[in-house]
Amino acid sequence: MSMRRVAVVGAGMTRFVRRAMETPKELSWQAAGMALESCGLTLNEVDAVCIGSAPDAFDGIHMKGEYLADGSGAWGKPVMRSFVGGGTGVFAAPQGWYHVASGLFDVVLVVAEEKMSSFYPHAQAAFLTIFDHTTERPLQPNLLWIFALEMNRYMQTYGISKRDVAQVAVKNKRNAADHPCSMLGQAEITVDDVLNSEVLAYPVQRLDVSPVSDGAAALVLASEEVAARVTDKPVWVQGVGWNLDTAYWTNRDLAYPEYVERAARMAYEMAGVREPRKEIHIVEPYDPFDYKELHHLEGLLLADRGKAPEITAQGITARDGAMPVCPSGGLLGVGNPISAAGLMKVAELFWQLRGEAGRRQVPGKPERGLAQAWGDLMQVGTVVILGTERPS
Amino acid sequence: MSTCVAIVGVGWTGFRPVTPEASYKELMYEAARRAYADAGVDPRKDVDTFVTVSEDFHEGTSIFDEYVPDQLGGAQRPVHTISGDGLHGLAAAAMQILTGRFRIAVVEGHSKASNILTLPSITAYALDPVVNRPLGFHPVAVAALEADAYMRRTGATREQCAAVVTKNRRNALRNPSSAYGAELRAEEVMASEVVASPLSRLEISDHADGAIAMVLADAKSALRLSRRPIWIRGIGWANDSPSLESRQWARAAYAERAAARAYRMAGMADPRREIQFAEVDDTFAFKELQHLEALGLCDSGAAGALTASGETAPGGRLPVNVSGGSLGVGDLLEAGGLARALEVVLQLRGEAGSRQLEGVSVGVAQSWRGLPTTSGAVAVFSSEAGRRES
Amino acid sequence: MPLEPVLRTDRLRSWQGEMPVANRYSFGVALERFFRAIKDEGQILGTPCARCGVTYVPGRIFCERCFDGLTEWKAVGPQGTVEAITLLHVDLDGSRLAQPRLLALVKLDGAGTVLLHYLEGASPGEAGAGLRVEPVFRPAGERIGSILDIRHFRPA
Amino acid sequence: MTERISSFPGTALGEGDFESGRVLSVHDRLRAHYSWDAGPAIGRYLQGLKEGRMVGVRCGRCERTVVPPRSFCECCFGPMGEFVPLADAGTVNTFSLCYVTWDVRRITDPLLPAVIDIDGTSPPAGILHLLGEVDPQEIRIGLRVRAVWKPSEEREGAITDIRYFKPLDGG
Repeated sequence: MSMRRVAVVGAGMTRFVRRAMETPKELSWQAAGMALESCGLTLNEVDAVCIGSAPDAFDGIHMKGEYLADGSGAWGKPVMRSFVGGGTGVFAAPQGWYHVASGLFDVVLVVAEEKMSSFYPHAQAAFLTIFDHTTERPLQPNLLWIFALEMNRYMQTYGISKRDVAQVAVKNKRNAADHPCSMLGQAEITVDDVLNSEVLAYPVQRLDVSPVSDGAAALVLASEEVAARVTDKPVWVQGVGWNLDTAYWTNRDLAYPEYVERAARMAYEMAGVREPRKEIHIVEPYDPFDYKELHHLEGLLLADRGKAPEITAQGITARDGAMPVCPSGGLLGVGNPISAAGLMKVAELFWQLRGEAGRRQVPGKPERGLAQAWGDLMQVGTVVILGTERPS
Repeated sequence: MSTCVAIVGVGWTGFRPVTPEASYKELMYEAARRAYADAGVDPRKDVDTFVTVSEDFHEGTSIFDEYVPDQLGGAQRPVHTISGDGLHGLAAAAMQILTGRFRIAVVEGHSKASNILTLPSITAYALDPVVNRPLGFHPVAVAALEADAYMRRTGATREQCAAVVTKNRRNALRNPSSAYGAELRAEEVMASEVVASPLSRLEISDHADGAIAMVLADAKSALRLSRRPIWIRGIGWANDSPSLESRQWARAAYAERAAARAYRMAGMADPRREIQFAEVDDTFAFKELQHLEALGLCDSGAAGALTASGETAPGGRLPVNVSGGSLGVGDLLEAGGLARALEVVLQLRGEAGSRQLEGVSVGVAQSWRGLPTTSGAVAVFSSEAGRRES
Repeated sequence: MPLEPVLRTDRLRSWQGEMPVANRYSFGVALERFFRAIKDEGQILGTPCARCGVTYVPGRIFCERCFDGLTEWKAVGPQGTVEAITLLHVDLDGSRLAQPRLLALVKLDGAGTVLLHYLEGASPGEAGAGLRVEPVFRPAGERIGSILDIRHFRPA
Repeated sequence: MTERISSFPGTALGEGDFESGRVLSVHDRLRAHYSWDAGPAIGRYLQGLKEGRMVGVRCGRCERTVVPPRSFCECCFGPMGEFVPLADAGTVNTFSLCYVTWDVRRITDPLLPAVIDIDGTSPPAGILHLLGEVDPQEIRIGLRVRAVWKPSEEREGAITDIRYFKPLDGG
């Protein structure tokens, strides 16, 4: 039985900023409206809406998906909000995919929004409540802990240095200098800048970390019939994958993200990708911290375990390298309004694969790209593979 | 693309006002274990995808998605959360199967409402922070205003709303899983303390704890796994405006739209003739009336009289909330829609015990996400596969 | 040697805690303009959508029905008509209010939507849909840009 | 598409815009209190902590002992209810020196969070806790540590009944 093909036909996003004037609804409308306009569709033609948004604590609204519904174009329409922590933004695309591929809908608007600045005084404090309320929260943990603990384990296991890791921050913040929505693009940043930045939680330093941000991003997904009508450059959803590991994160080996590998294998199988290192031309892995890009390249089977720093040092992951990684500038450079940042990565693939990425365009006409996000308690992998070739 | 989806296993805990002996994890584990045993599947091998429904502030945990996989058998498998009602989760699972990429899916919803000490304050945090929240009112006022608008438009009476309460609390006496079965008189309901006029205390569902899990399968797997698969013939969901300012106050527009979608998918031209019984949201007594009308199961404004005449009682022409509904079973937060669906499945399987309806083959379940939302879902179930074009 | 499980009610435990969530909300593009007008001019502004024929109050930057951007602002009210009403007896903590309060949905003249607010000066028995009402603003110097700059509505 | 768009929406504000009142804003605080039922597994864990010992749980089918305890085995999905005492010693699996508190205050003496694999678990299963009585520069992965308990009269059946873990003699 052949599956219903699903294409991305439009994308939009807001600037990512530290504090947005706009309400969460207004940000959503701006991104969603742009996505529709980009493919010449009207709200009337949208059959259903998928919302991705991370914890309610940030925007400060209980049942945030309901609140966001009108700004996301869901007035009178079927709407669902999916939620897998930091993995949400990329997952929104597979969620939209299954809406269309099920045959129930032809045009689905996918909207991801986050307004972290609404958490006052500082969004980081919201992360206390992601830990187990009885066995962990009394220790007053913060988000830096889990990143620092994972990064340390990863570096120690494979003998990776801080300098190796800092290259990623430099690459992405430089790439982001070419992104019109970026809040942290820095064309001149150096590895020493990263290594000399404030130590927050050894081994994590300030420039290893993506910033708290506000913003929204949106995609329009369509059935093959609609795609043929509205665009001559559809970008196809070739593969989707997601995987959730155990909640008992202290019982896992943090050196390797097995859940990312499982999610990637699910997506590769669907996309018919047998040799990902040859067949994936452009990668947007999740990079809220610089080491995460390395960790995820390994989990995605795009680098050997412990070897992602090497291919980074060799320039393979540079925008003009053999396998460009985070040509958008990633979360480290563009900003990290959690779910919006994830969906921004999928939008970047869309623009790159259509040759519309402007100054960020990677050379050589890429035909297939992969976006990935990660979240929960270092626990979930979400993957989408887009390509210019129509799936068989 | 697969053409049909069936429910092949259901599992649930009893629904109780409090459950001090178990954490949410044990509740979920119990429901899941029972569902897998019912379906004859091993979650570690046979299930392709898992869906849970939850809201962070109901759990007291940000990114509650983190804490769901282990007790469902879903660790290192595709699992995702929908911040919605159980019927939204059911739809998400069904859509995945309809893609043809998944054969067996699991959906889970639960309530640990007894663990939430400040629910009204939390519900109020769903209101617009600039336009509404500074007024500082208890969110039950939103339901009361809606009841006032609905009753004015339709002429539904307080007596008719009280009849919903007495019926559902009585029905719950025959449901061993329910928390609030009771024989009440309509006068008692109307004489109970006014919370926000026209709503009195006994017209408002009390919360209960519990968990529900369901196993869904594509047609081929369903026929292999189950002697009595229950088919999802149609499913729809929709929102009206979330804003208090621009929503429709006198009618449940979300339920009308969701029902239209579900009926269209089911190929139902005349739901009133084809649907034999209904499980609808009755978080507030008037909601049952409003929802029956939105589902097109009676004329607009006729649900009150229909109820008062006994036609929606178990022996009537259109039995409604034979389970006891939220008023009788307990308000289960995100699991509410699954509780409605559970009763439809049990009735269609002929496993509803002393409340079993005679000769039923088609039923409908409907949910509302509760205050202050305008979000709802509708699912039509049948014990016969039927056909589904498109 | 295995330990005794917890199978006695005197050993059951629950763990108490809270979600420490504090927020600061910017009003956004539309509500900034809306509440400035109340604060500075004592005016209630709406935004009509020409396509859908709905005037949103408070004004918005987009129409939820057609997604058009809304840029025209116009004054509505100040008088309006009650569409629904409730006498609320409970406070957010579940306690009974010492003095129950009337809350009403008010459709201001010229508006396509309603505003939820308190109603004072009407007896619960008489107040209901159809009642003509008007806003009672705080004195200009006390207004801060808030829905509470309208103290309440009262019979017109 | 991005090449065709010259300006993107989204208006950046500075903290000063709020403080000066140039833009309107409103504060609110969620009142969300809970009493989370512990259930049999975490209930047994808390009881053990009150008694001054670590408690794990064993899955006979998978021949696996883990901590914190749970009522189900996430590997085989069988029930787990065989609670076993564990040593209050273990090995640092990973650690950090954290100069920021949970509510984002800077501190000069770092907090020392660590994942500590508890002796007697299989495969190594750890818990999140803090290290203490140690020079931060001396901490390394593989360090052997032991729990430092509050006096029994101060223990309430909480993870904080262990003050922290400190290096075993000889580390």
